Amino acid sequence: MDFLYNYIYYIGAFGLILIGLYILLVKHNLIKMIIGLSILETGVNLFIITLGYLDNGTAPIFSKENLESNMMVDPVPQALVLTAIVIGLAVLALALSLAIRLYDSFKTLNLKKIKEQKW
Amino acid sequence: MKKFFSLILLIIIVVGMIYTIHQIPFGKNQSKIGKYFVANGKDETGAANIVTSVVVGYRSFDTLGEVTVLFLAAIGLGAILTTTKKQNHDIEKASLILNTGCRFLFPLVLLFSAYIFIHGHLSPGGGFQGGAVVASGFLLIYLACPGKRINKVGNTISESVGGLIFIILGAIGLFVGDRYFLANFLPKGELNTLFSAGIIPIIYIALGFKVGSELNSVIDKMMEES
Amino acid sequence: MIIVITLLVLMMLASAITACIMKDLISAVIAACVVSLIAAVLFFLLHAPDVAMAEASIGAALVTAVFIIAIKRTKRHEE
Amino acid sequence: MKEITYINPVLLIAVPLALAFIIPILKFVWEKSIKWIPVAGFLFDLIVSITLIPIVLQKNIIVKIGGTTTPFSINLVVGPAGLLLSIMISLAGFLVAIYALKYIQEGDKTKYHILFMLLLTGAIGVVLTGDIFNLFVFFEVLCISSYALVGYLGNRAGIESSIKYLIQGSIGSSLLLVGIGLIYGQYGTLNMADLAAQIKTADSISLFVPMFFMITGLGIEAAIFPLNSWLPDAHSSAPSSISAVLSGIAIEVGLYAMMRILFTIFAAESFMGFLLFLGVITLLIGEMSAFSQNNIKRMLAYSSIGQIGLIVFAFSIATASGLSGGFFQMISHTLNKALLFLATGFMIYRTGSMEISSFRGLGKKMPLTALFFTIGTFSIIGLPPFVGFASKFLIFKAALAKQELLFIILIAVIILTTVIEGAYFFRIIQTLYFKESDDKSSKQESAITALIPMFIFALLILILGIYPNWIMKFIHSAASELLNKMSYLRSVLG
Amino acid sequence: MILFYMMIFAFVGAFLIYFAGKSFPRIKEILAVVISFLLFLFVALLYGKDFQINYHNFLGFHLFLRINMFSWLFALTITFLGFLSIIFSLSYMKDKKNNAFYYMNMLFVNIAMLGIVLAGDLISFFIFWEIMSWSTFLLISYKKGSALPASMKYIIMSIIGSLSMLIGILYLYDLTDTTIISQLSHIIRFINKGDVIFVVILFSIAFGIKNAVIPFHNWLPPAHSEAPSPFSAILSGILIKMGVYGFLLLFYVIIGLDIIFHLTGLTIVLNVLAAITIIFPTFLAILQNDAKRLLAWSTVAQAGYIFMGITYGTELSVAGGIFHFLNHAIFKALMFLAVGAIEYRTKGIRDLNSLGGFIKKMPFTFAAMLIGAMGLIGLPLTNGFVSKWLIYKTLILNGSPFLAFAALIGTWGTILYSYKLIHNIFLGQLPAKFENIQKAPFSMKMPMMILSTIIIFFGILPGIPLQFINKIIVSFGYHPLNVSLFGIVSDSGNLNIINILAATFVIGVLIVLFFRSGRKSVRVDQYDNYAAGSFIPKEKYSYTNSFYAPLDRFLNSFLKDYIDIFYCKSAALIRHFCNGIRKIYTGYVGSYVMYILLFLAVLIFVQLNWSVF
Repeated sequence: MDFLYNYIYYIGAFGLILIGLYILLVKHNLIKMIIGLSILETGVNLFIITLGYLDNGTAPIFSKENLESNMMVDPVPQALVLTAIVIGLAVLALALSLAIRLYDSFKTLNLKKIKEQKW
Repeated sequence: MKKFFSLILLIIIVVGMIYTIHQIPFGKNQSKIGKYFVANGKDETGAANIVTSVVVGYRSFDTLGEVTVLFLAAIGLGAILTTTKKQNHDIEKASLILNTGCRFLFPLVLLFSAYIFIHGHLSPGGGFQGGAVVASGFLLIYLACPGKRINKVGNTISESVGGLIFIILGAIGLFVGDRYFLANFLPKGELNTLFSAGIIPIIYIALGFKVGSELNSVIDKMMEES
Repeated sequence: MIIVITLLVLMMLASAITACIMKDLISAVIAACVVSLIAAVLFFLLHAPDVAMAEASIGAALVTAVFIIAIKRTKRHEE
Repeated sequence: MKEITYINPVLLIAVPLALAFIIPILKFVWEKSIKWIPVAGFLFDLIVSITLIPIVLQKNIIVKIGGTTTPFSINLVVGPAGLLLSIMISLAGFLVAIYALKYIQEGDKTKYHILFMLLLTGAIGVVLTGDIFNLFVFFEVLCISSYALVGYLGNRAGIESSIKYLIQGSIGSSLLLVGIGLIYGQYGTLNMADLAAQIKTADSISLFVPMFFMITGLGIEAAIFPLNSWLPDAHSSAPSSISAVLSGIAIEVGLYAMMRILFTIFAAESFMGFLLFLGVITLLIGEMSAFSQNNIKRMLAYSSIGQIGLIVFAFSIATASGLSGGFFQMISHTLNKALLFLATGFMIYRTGSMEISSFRGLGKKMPLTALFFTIGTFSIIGLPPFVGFASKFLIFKAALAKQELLFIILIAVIILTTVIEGAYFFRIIQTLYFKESDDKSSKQESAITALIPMFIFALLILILGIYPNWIMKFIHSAASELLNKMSYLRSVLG
Repeated sequence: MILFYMMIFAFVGAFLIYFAGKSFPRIKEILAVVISFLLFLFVALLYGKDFQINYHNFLGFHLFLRINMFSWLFALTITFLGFLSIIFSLSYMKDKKNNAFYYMNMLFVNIAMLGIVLAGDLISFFIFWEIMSWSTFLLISYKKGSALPASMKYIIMSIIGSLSMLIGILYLYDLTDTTIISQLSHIIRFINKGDVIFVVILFSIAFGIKNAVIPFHNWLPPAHSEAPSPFSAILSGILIKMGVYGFLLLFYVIIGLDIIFHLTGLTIVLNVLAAITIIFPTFLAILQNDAKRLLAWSTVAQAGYIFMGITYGTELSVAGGIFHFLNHAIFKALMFLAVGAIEYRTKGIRDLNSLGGFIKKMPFTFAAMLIGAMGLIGLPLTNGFVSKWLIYKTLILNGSPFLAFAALIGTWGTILYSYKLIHNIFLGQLPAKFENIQKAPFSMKMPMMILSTIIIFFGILPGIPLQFINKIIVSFGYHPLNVSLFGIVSDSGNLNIINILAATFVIGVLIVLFFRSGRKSVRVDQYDNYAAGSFIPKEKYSYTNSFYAPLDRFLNSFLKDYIDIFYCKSAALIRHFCNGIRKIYTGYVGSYVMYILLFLAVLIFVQLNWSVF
């Protein structure tokens, strides 16, 4: 139980990173690879948030009731992840638009068949 | 074979990470800067939501970069997609229920998003989340009424002006008070009230508009193609 | 509580694997969307409501929409 | 001591950003002026950067952003090294923007100019920032705009290269982010100086793993050997003005970021020996791959890999003179490669082909362009009196000053690569001047707006080649800033 | 500062030619002649000066220009030959299109060589060396077509050489903390032998490549034969002698007599190389059918003599080497110019088998070529005789019979190929298509005339150049030779041209008398004869075809340029390998991702397992 408590989030995050990278390594459909990227990014975000967790902590927001500051979880990873999520969205959108254009030009999304640029 | 090899590689990488994780016990960790922000954030910036005070206050330069990234994505998407030749699709009409439902929901979604980014310094949420909600509202309309398009000029202007407000507010900070970029030069106000936290709500509102219109233009460009 | 979290994580990983093996890209995207959604829940459980909101609205909703638009425009099935 | 007033260096980033944000509005108001905006923006940056030189030579400028207390808010640390690169970036940006006035004819020009500006602004952000996550954000600005610009022309090659670049680049950013996360988890701070103060030197595995992650992430943009597969595709498919910037600026900025992290944060001297080999291998692979290319832009791209390898080698010597050599080589590579790509751009534009064999007789048809191209090639091979000689000279000198057998062997390898380099570059020169072309059409010189930047680059190559001493003081202080961890710490943390 | 201003003036002049040539076509030729003449004049006026100046500061190195007797002699030769070949170019280049480019590079080469000999420190030596390399490259490629691979070969060899020299310079700098030649010569004795040998090897690669010592000679024959003829003259006459200058500088000025000849094995190796360089190219020269390629191989062989002279290391041999450098510059330039004149008039034909009988059409050129060939062979009363005499004598006196024998064989071979050259071009039958050939123009004749005069002049009065050479070897630390106006006086035998003159005169008179006493020759028409009732085809009849056929057949089977073949094979191998290496960029993203993760995983794995970093 203790082990689970300590590691379950890390397991989730590393699992996502592993699966994302695995998709990127093995799959050759472009959309699939982009899905892999998105999973990878989610994993990284989860990992960073996990770093800032505090046992029995509260969200880093002061309200009328909660003015106690020393049990708040670390706000910095949250700020970082907020940024990272948006950046991830930007990259994904760009990647998908490129995928559309790629399909227009090559009529396939199989990257094994798209090898004009090599050597 | 390749899959097996890939798995071995990935497992090595993960093992490396696990070794490092041992240094970071879960749930015990409170970082130096995190402690500082939690302790002093509300006094220095006046925002009740410490994440907001970090995102728009201490680390607002990151946020500027982040907004730029989003801007870039919208622009880059446009640059890449404009060069395609337009194809004619027969537009499928959505059902009446969906249509009406969306039209009904749309103002509510916008209102909600406005709430989110106006109260960014008080409660969870802020410019990004609000902007994303705006975009999903427009997405609803796109799905429900396939012919409808956003006003490009208005969208572009709100996109640009949002970014400009951010930078100009930052630059004003160079001339007042402590003279640093993105200084919070307005009065902090009382904690947990709407008019508090100086420039943070203004920036977040500008960001809300900017992010919303950028995401809109992203969706617009993508939809234009389909 | 810990059981719930464990289940959530396992579900998340399972849907990630589903996203990996699905030949139908729309299904894969939906699975990825589920990953994001569960991640958002986990964010919330980790006391990060801001991030949870962002992940839910951006990661789960917008990204999925963009994916689906792109798949509509290209090919639905992996080859 | 009297406080000297200077222009706040944050404007180096803020002004181009603001200008980039204005451009979409300008499109509705005054469309003609758009293409001058990058010119104006980078001219501003250039002037501001140059005025900062005398101040920075005395002490680093610490710019506080979003807060006054140092490790908690973001800093820009404008030291000699950062300023040197920022000058190079704004110089290249300024000249390439002038070049693009006429060169960019297709696609959505407004978007081109925005992307171009943001690309270089991101680069300036990367070199000036003193915060590790801020570095990541600006790195993303740099990367995403380059993805978009590589695919800007919308042709098959561009789209294919762009998507490949994007996939590798995003993996790199994710790895970088993981590395940042691992570091943050252990030390609870993101400020580079603060991190450096807590990490005396990299010794335990828990430090090495984040370091490897960050090196891999940054190494992808820096195009170190096994991580550089995107480079030949991307650089050869982008519009030539962009290739000039990507080759001349982007990879060097990536390398600078990597070196900054290695030297300042981790102080990983034991790792430098490995980088030494990596640099030489990169050099070897790049030059060997370039050797039998027929596509000129691809050849230049591979040559960039080689040059980056040389810079990595120079930095990994990890002495003051080695770092000076590395910085000098960066400058020389920026000038050379930008010039070569710009000249190539118009040569391709006129002949309509990237095959080297189609450039026959261009020495007659576009004499000035060909002359500038020749100067660029001579310089990049390292022939005196051009700037490439000075930089290679410094690197050799620094390597030999170590007086170890290892360095002599590595230098022998470098000589081999230089010979290969000479072989393929001189082949182009022969094609330009000494092969008759089939068609006898008259002169078709490049546009004057393209010739001016080329001329300035060529002039700089020549002047810096003859009088390298003029910038040596600056380069020395840049090198000692990068090498000397403690002075960096003191300047930031007070 | 006069030296510095001179260099600046020359560089500015070179650029001026290029840009003036664009707008005023005529002026560039005048400018080129005037500038090269002024350079010659400047250098000549510097006679006897000995000083050095610091003209520039390059990356913390002080760059010096320096003049003394040693560099003065070389500088004078350079500017003189440069001037003559530019005059020769006036008509040679008349109908070429962008000859402004040619003249500019021609001046560049001259200035760069001037810079090399005037350099007072190794850095500026290297800089000028490189400028010389690339401008030579541009000039060799000038004639396009088959010149391109030739210049490619040249520049690649040249880069290898110059880079190894750069390493040598920097290595030396690390040991001694200086690059200034005059200081180096003092400090060098404190360095251990191993380092000195290492430096010598590095420099020898560079100088050996320029000087075409045997394992590095393969660039020379194609480059010489494909370059424009006036430039071939410079190339063969002085440019490759920059290697000689370098060797002299390294051995005698920098390292010094007392060290260099105590390095065991070094001189033996160099001498053997020199002997091979004499024999092997001589016989290759005999086999050539291209006039310029023949001369090119002959240049390699003669460079071997010079190399032999300067590496042998006695007063006589060094003096002989330097003198032979001077002589070779003169007569080889003359021969290249003569061939150039033929080439100019025949519109580019250099194939020996299709020429012949030009003695009637171009008598002046024939005379020049004859004198040049005599000098090359080393007949008495020409300058070549004296220098070869010096070298032979020292070889025999100091008990090196094998080297002397090699030199002798070289001379026999020289006779064979010189005769082949003269015979195939000027004697025999005139092919019908050259019936209307004209004499060489004046601007070609003038340099040839001057050079021929000098050959005879130095041949009769060797004392004049030997005076200068004497001063040089004294500055190297040798005892002075006892030189008189007509020869050399030494313990083991004197050389006196007066005696030889008398003997030659007597023999000449005897020969004339002998021929006068015989029957008169009868002239018949070329085609007026039969062979078994049928006409002999015209081509068969011209007996200049396959001149040394038996020798050819004998040598051809086993005398090839194996070294060149080796280089070409290894270049092809490298090319093949390079082509293979770039296949790692497969074009498939999956493999690229694999590289990235492999890199990361290997780093982590290595560190986890072995903690190497």
